[in-house]
Order: sequence, then C-alpha cells, then structure tokens
Amino acid sequence: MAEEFSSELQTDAVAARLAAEALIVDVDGFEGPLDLLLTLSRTQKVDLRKISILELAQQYLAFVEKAKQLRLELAADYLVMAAWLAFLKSRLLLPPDPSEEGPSGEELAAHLAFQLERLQAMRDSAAKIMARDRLGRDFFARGIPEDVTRIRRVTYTATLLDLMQGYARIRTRDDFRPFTMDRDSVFTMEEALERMRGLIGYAGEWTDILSYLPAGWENDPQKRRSATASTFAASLELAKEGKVEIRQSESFAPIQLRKKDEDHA
Amino acid sequence: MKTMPEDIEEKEESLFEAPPMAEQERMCEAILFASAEPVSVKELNDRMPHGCDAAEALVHLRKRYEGRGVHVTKVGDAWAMRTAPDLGFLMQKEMVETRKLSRAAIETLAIIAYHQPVTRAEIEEIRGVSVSRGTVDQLLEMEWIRFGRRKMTPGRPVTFVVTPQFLDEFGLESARDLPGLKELRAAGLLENRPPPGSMPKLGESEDAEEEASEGQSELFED
Amino acid sequence: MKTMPEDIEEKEESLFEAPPMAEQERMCEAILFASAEPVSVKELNDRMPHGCDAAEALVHLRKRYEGRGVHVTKVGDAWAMRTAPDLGFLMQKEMVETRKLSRAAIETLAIIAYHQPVTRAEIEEIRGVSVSRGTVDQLLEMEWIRFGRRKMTPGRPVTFVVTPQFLDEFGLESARDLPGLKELRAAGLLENRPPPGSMPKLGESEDAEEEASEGQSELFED
Repeated sequence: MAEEFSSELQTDAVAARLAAEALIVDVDGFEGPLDLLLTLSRTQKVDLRKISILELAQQYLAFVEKAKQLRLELAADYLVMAAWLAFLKSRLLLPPDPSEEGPSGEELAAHLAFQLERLQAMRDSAAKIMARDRLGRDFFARGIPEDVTRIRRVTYTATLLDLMQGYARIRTRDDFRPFTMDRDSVFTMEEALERMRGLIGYAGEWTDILSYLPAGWENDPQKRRSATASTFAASLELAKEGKVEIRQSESFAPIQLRKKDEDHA
Repeated sequence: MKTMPEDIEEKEESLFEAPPMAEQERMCEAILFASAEPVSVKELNDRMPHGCDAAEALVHLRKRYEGRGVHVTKVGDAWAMRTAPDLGFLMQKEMVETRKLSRAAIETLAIIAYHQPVTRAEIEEIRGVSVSRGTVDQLLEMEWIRFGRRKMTPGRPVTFVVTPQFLDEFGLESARDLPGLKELRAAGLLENRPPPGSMPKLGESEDAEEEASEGQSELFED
Repeated sequence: MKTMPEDIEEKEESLFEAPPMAEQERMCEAILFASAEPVSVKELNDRMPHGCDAAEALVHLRKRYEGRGVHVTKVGDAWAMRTAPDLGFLMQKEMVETRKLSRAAIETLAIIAYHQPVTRAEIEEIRGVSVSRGTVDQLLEMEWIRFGRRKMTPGRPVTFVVTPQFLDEFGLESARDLPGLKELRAAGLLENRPPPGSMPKLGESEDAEEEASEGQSELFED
C-alpha cells in the first residue's frame, strides 16, 4: 500500500515537473507574473474563488527555482513577484505578530485572489466580445451609401450696436476731416478702395498688388508702408465683395490680384 | 417506408428544399442592401441557397417597399434599393454660416436708417466713399432696405428706406427709435463733441437741397 | 399699421406643421438607409423638416423592420440600418478582412470597455504587465478606443474609453450592453480595489500614478 502510494506520488511529481518544464520553456509566452500565476492556478483544478493562495505561492516559487536551475533568465518582475510570494507565504504560515504593521497575510492573499479572478474575468469577457457578430463579417452596412450634399447658406448679421458704431464712425470722420487731411503720409483704405475700384476693370491678368500703389508713394518708407497696407486692405475688401480674386503662392511671396470673371462668379 | 423511385427523388429534393418565400425575400433584401452595386437575378440566385427563386422574391420585396422611404428598383438587368425620389431633399445638409455684415454694408445701412429716404449720391456724400452696387444689392436682398419714392430733383433719383423687417430685426418700433447723436455720444461711441456749427448738414448733396423737411436730421440734434 | 400678432403666429405655425408620423418614419428610413455610418437623432432632426420627432419615428421604424433581412439598430446615441446577422452567410462578397488582434490588444480592449474611463496604470494593474505603446496605438488607430477626460487624481492621467465605432463593430447598443456586465459588477470584479499596503505594483510603468479608487464611469452607474 505504502509503496503504491509513494509511486503514485512519484508519478504526480514527475507530471508536475514535466508541466513546470513545459511552462518554463514557454516563459516568453507569459504576459507577466500575474498571467503565470493564473496559468499555475489551473493546475489546482478548483474554482478561482476557492484557490489556495498558499499552494499557488509554493507552485510559483517552485517554478522560479526550477527556472534558476535551468539557468533561464527571468525578467525582474517575475523575481519581484517571487520575493513577494515568499513573504506572503511566511505571513500565511506564521501566527500574526500583533506588533507588525500593515495588512495581514489573509488580506494580501485575498487581494491576489481578486486580481487573478479579475484577470480571468476580463479574458472571458474579451472572448465573449470577440465572439459577437461583427460588422463586415456577420452583419453589414449599406453597400452604396448616398452622399449627403452639403449646401452652404450664408446669412449675414449685424446688431443695433454695429449700426450705431458704424454711424458714429462716419460722423466722427466728418468731424475730424480737417485733421485727417494733415496726415499726409497716410494713405487711407477709403482712398485705396476708390483708387482700386477705378483700376480693377483693367486687371484681367494676375498683377502684383504693389503695382496699385499710387504714384509718388513707392519711395518714402513711411508712405510706402501706409499705401501698401491700405492697398492690401482694399484688395481684401474687393475680394470680399467678389470683385477680385487674390492669391499668394507662399508666405511673403508677392500677393497677386485679378478681376473676378463674372461668368465664373 | 415507400420505395418507389419517384418517392425517393422527392425525398432527395426535400433535402434541398428551398427556404420559405418570406425567408427568400429577407435574403434578397439583405443582399440588395449590402451590395455595393445593383445585383442581377442570376447573381441573387447564385448567392441564395439552392432552390430559391429570386425573381419571385423580388416581386414580393418590391411590393413591400411600395410607398416606403426606400424603393426596390430595376437598374438595367439588375436590382437595387434606392431612397425614394421624393425624399431627395433629405440627402442634403444645409450648413448655415453666419457672417458679420461688412463694414461698408453696416455704414450704408446706418446711413439709410438715419437719413431715410436717402439717395445713393447722398449716401456716398456722407460716407465719403462710393457705395458699391454689391453692398446695396446685398441689403436689398436681405430685405433690410427697399426702394423709397423717387426724389423730385433733377434726374429723379431713387431713394432707399429701411423695411419693417429691418425694424423687427433690430428691435425698433420705427426708425425714429434709433439712438440720436446725443445718445451715441453718451454711450461713448462719439468720443468728441464736435465744435458747434461744424455739423455738416445731413443729406447735403447736389440733388438733395429741397429735401430738408423730409430728412430726419432734427431727430438727431436734440 | 396694426398687426395682429396672434393671427400671424397661428398662420406661421400651421405653415411649419410637422409631417404625419408615417411620413416622418419614411424620412428616417431614407436617411438611415442612405448612410453607411450611424446617424444621430440630432442629425436626423436637423435634416428632417421643422417639428419632426425622429426619436418617435425611429421607434416605429425599428418595429417595422423586426424580423426583416435588414434591421434598424441603435449604436450609442445614433441609429443605423444593418443586415440581419443570421444572413451573414449570403455576404461572402461583401466580407471585409478583419485585422487580427494580438491577445494583449484584445484584453486591453476588453478592460477599457468594462472599466472605462480607465487609465493606463489601471489597465496595467489589471493585466499585471505594462501596456505597450503599440497596443494602445493600434486600438486608437482602429478608432475602437479614444482618450476620455483626465482623472482628477495626482498627475491628472488621461483615460481611455471605447468609441461608437467599437459599439457599431460589435453590434452593441451601448457600453451597458457588454456581455456579462451585470454579473461582473455584482461579483465586484469591476471595482477599483486598491492593493493592500505592501503588494507589489504589477505592470507599473514609469507614468503610472497613484490612482484613487474612483469606481466606474457614470456609464455604468445607472
């Protein structure tokens, strides 16, 4: 009887060793110590909720020991887990020391069991998701979707305040007309607009907007700056009105302008 | 049980019995829906289980979709599902873009509101720049201004006035409710009090001399 | 000029009266049918005439398509028409090659779906290994996950949540319909249980932060 028992034990041990070796050979296939623990826990053949963490810790430590014998390099986190499990094992085996701080061995074991159960649950759930009917495999969307044409409608708004400000602006301008006349090196946008309105009828080809600067304003830097700015602003205004098109090939390149073709407007 | 050859044949046929017509209809429906192009009856039959009659299923399917938002239609030799033509308007998405009215348009509108009825020449006189046709057209199109009666001056120029829509939009009972210069000044919109007597006469232009009584200038000088 | 506001209002209202529900149903049908992507109730209402109630029309429409070859399905806040899953065998031609996902990617996806919004550190804590950048990038690229709002914990780590595309891909009405969600919650497996004192931090990555146990997203707190 005893012999039979011991031989049974021996076969068990051999089987366990073979299993452990198989695991070790496949150690790269594990996704971290928790994954390894989960795999080891299956050898206990019990519900994860009834798993013996103490036994699992021993299995894990045996596994790491075996890996060392085989001179397999284990990643650091496997060793950290081994050290921790050894600590957990001692806590579980020794009677609690009331002077010791921190969570009890049972609490730590319970949490590890929770983690294993949670990981298993997520794996099962992932499998359930992947087993669902899939779009493009089991069910399908419309094969000839119809385009939705986007219609752009522009509405313009203005407020009473805009109106009042606009009016005030005009009246203020009237009041100070004598002063603005003094600023002889300032070419106003209104002036530029007026000048350009007369000229754009002839601007069939792309032309540098600088060619629209009034005569006598190109040389003095201050005058040139003012005239350039107002001519540019006037060009934008004309573009906004749909009278001209503006283009610029890149930053700082000459800005060009031409009359907008009525037919294409 | 029965061993007659015809019977056996019948049994074998029943092994391949076609699905009920309602099921065949569902199949046609799904294939037509998901297919990237119209599908011929032959292809439908090829794709559906043995013994199906796509042509008949299509008749039922077409009938089922009569009057619905989607129709089953024949495209050449093939069949397709299409949205009902009368619902084409739903296949457009209108994107309303709100833009601020241009400064030129606001100023023109303000002048018309404050000085109506006012001619184009008067507007240009007040703004100090010519008024583009586009600006006036835009305001006309928005129905914020309309043509008023012609002036009894040489050339009988048309005038512009604001519309009830404009008053409604800006929350005004009448153009007389527009804040006067005094209020504009009080609101800080007119920073400097002009020297007395320097106010240009409103609506002053070559063709507006006789219109003094019609202008609203007195409204703004109190 | 006296206007009669009530009169006008009444007239205007009748001009904009919503089409009958049967017509609204047709409209929803046409719009959903024409689109390969789910369409939100808001967009349906925007595209349908003034006064329509897409939400109600959809209820009728969904019922009408019950048991048909094409179904009306809800995907998050949006709706779509999809062929019945039992007819997938007819669609070999339309089948698209599904990308093979690694085990790590599948697990990460599941963890995000069940625990959202979830930080990278939390995913790592659950899987017990660090999450590779490639895995997250792949899921982001497939548009099955996206960044959620940051957690109000030290370091304000970003969170991940699943997208409507994920729901669409797996035929889920909402994240609440994830398989076994109720059971997992009842078993306490979706709780963010902090490890007791001296547990080793599993899969801790350099950017892992101390996560307060905030519990699950409001998505699951119905």
